[in-house]
Amino acid sequence: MITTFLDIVISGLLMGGIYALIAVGLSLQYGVARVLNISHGEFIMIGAFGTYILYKTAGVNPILTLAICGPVLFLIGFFLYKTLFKILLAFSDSAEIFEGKSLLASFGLLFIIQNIAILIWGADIKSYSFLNIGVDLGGALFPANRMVTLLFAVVISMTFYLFLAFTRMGKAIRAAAQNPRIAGLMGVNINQVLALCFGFGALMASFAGGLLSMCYPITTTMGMEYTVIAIIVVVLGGLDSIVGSFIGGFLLGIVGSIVTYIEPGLALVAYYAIFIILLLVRPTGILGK
Amino acid sequence: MSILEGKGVTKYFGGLAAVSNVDFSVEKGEAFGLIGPNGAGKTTLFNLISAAYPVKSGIIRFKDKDITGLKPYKICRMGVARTFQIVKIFPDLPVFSNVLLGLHFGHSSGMSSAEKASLALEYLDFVGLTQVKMAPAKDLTLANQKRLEVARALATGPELLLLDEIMAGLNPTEVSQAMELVNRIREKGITIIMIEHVMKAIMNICQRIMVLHHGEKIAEGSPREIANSEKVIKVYLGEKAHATC
Amino acid sequence: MKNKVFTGLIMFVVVVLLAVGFYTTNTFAKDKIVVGMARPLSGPMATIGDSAFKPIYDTWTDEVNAQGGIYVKEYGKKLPIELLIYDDKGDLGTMTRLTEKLIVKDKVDFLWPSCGTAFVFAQAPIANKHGYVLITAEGGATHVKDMLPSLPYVFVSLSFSDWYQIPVLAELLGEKGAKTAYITFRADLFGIEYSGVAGIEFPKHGIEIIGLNSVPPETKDFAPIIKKAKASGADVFCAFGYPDLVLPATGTSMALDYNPKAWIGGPAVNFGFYHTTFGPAAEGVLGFTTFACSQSKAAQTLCDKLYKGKPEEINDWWGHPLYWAGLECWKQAIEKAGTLDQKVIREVLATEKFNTVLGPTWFENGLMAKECHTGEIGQWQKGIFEVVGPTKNATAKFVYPKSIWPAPPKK
Amino acid sequence: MDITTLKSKKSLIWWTVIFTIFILLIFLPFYTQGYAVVLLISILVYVILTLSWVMFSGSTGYMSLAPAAFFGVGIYTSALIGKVFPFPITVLVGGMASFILAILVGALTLRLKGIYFAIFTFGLVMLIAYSLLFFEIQVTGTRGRFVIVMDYNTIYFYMLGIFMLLLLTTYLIKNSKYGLALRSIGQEEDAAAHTGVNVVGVKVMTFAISAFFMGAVGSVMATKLTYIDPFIAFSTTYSFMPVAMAIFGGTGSLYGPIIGAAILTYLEEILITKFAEVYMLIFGAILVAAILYLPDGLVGFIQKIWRRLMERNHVDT
Repeated sequence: MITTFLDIVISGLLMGGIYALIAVGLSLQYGVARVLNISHGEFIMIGAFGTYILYKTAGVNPILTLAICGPVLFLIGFFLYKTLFKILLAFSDSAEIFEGKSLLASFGLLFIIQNIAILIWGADIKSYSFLNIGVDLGGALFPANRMVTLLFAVVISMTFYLFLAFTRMGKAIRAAAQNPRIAGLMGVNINQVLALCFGFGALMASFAGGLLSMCYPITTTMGMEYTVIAIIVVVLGGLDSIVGSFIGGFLLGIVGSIVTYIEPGLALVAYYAIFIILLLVRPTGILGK
Repeated sequence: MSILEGKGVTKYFGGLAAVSNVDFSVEKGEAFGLIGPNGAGKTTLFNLISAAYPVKSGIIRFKDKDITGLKPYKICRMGVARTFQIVKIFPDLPVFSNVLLGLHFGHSSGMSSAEKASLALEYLDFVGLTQVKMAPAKDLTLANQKRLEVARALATGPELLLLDEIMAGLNPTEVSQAMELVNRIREKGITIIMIEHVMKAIMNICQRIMVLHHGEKIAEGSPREIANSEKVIKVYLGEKAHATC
Repeated sequence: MKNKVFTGLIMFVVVVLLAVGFYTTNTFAKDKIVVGMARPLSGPMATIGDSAFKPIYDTWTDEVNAQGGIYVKEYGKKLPIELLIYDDKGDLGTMTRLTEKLIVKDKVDFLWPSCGTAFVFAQAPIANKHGYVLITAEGGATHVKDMLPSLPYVFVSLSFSDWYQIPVLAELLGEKGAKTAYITFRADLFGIEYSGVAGIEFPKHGIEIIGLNSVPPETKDFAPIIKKAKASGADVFCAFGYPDLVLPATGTSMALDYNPKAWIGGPAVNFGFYHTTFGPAAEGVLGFTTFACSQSKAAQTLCDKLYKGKPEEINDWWGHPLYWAGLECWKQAIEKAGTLDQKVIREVLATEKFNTVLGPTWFENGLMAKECHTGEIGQWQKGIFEVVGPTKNATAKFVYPKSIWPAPPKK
Repeated sequence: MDITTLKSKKSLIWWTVIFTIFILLIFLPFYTQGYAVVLLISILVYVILTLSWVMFSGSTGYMSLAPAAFFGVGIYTSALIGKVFPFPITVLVGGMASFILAILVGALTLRLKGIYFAIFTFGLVMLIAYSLLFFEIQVTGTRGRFVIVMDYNTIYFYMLGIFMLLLLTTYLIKNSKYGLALRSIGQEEDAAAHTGVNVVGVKVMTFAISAFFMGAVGSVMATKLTYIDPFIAFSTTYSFMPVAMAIFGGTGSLYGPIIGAAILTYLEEILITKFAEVYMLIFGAILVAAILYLPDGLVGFIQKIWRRLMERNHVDT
């Protein structure tokens, strides 16, 4: 009984890693740049397709692809902010108006990106198999590709966390997150920082997409599904906390795993129920201020 | 007869006591001053009286009725109106509508809309905003916005009016206009509690003054008593300053 | 300044688009057959539509038009087919509206089907109301059988659960001595129906269902389900769902070393991408099918037409031949009727037999007759999705128990 | 001539125009045949959803993504009881069910501010859809349901009726003291509360009234869908589209959302039929461009141009 329970919890943790990875980028984009990016899932989709195409056509190891797709998406995200969201910010009277408008603008982006992707890659299912083997952990088996994903989620986020904590740019980002006005006064080029954050968000999305494509079939229309997961996780953890994304991800993963074990039909109900209850009890999330 | 009474009023933010165990009593018809250094808990006390925040412990009574735990709009309708430290007008509504709102919702009397409209104009006239009655409120100067807040508060037909730094940020001319306005409000028989940093105003207008420091009441009395209280001077000028003089 | 230019530009685009809507009217002289479709070109259904009916109607239409079209006696000449395709966004409300538009406003000559079982349910009554023949593609359900008598204009091409598939599966497994089954199904019409029919058919052949659970769409974590199934020790594992369930369930089964004697998956196993995804590891997995290339000359010709020189991913061994046959029936019905009159064509479709890729093909009470089916259950064997049931159509012997998952190829 | 008579004369013209449009709309099915009515039904659905959305969200600033929830409740009500009760009762029940749901949701959640409220309402739609799915599968053993079919003219008249009622309600609210209270809440909620406005009460009530109309229109729409399941009924499209349409049209006036919804629905119709392959691309681009360059919506933009023209005329004379 206890081993079964442990087993379930660990597989929940593994799922949590994936969820966290999906959410980390969004948390960055919302936490600092105040864009609740509904097209986040589309960036994940692009990352996934980049990985798939390179693996299928050139046999590039999906993990290596992270280093290729990541920077490309970073640039796309960076310039999107520099053009679209910067203008929106300039035209918005208040932070709340900007949040509303940027949400809707990213909704429009979702349409545009998805359509382009369908034109290029078609709408059918793509899938490949990578590291579909079990790893024996004390008698119980766990899928290797999910373990790799969790590992990378932790490594990538740790790196990013250290970057935020110790580099000049990282400090500027944190300053901007806490108070954009004052950070601006202190000589931080605020628009540059916000654009960087948005770019990093897209980079994280690309990583998530690449790692996801090892475990799940991918389609050009899958974006919204992952955006929704990201929103749930980010809200659970606290909208502006990277560590929060992990806590939210693990919470969702473990609860999902337990519920799925008991009654799979209720898994998604459980996700939304925790999400809604948490919003009511603690709207700012577990780690939110 | 006391119109507002507080017993052991306490409020914590996080672990910090913003207002701690404060007793007070305001007589009907008087002007009651509330002073203290920044962060002393003055505005918090206003927020507790008007129920913007729930009280942690203690009791607040208005006209001998316990009003702790009531919703803000109920308290307003009972006859407690307020203004805000940082003005909170309705920026996109015309000045006139700002005041009209108070007449619509602050009262339970069955006035007709024509009566309400003419009353609104009266209040605008009272604070001197007739000229700009149709302008969006956000276009007013700060002094006028503060007047508008007063007019809106008056429109709810209060017996007790809480004025939170209505003179802050005004130039000397505007300050004396504001003082004159407060005096005229008192003449209407409305009890006033005012938070103010402009000492001249407080000393001239108020009959009694209460001093808060770190959320605690450290003194209460007539303006003269307060001006001569060592405790108060110490708080305002700091201990060193006191020692040197 | 830039601001104004852009604003002007948006206004211009909007106005032009609106004008386009007003002024282009669709008037067709009778030199072609206009076929209208509301298809999910975008949205969540696009995935299914893109790999199921679309490759068929594209290839088929090109082929027919290359021959000059369909001969209609009434006009004394061959009329080419012109497709008028609208995007229903995978939204049912939009689909019904567009169907209505195709019929009422565009006055298309014929209607081809929308995508998905729910969409069939919603579209069929509309087509029937207007007296338009509708041969469905993706979608079919036991429920539709009860509706068909009241929908004389609707013909269903796809095979489905109790229309031969599950009974054949149950019989195959029963014969080999399977005793227990664990079923996980997608929480939708498809899943309910297949698991429901399995609940009736399996016990008839001595197979007890010892585990049954539904999985809502967008479920991501299959490990707990596979672990439970493994613990149950069932002989047969069924995953009645779409690729988003079947593919991760397969991957998880492999990773968790879950080796039931039979592993059967819903629409996913029958596609080429299942094989390209798992490679040799797909060996022995069961799915639903209709044909294999080696079955007949006609089948081989169709395979060449559809799949030769194209990536293996696009292969679909279940739906494709049935949709193709449906279109062939439609064409032959027009030729036999010699007119574009729907009423006459309906009569022909309902009563006559046609010669298609499946051999002699006809509709019985609106359903493609069971006797026309050239296969129901398929199994991956050495890289080919062989027909293993019913036995009379089999291209290979049913292998039971399936071999255990091989270790994936080392890279 | 003094200002008030000028004003009443202007409003008289407006009323005449509105009245004429309605007369035209009422007789439309009798002088056109076929598709126009079908398209108008779709347009009316979005117009009603958008206008209802603006009634609450436009004035209070709470961005609700719940329309799909209320719309879906209406659709499901129709599927459940449509065969048993006379249709007007079904519509009423659909509206009331949404009304009650909105009161519950509103009382629980209207203290959430900004983006949290939007996210919550979005989560609500999904929670309802998945719970209903589970319930249908485990308890009733079905996923989809057939809805009674009605002819398009009847559907059209129901829609038109709901639309008129909604327009009237919106107009009355807007010009009553509650409209003033709503706007004050949208601009400075605290001050409104301390000026005697029962902030929670007004918000919840308005939320519920707007939900009533969404539910009612849902229960009529169901008959046009003929077949529904939880995901068809609770499709998030019906949450996002009204928001986009309202922003596109402009939330400042009564006709902004109507024009926004009508134009975008019609635009979508053209795109999915004439430019099906790139429908999303163009639609997305228009959406983004509108958000960027039409900050006050289409109507705000036209008003601005109009004002500028008037000023120029003024200078000329």
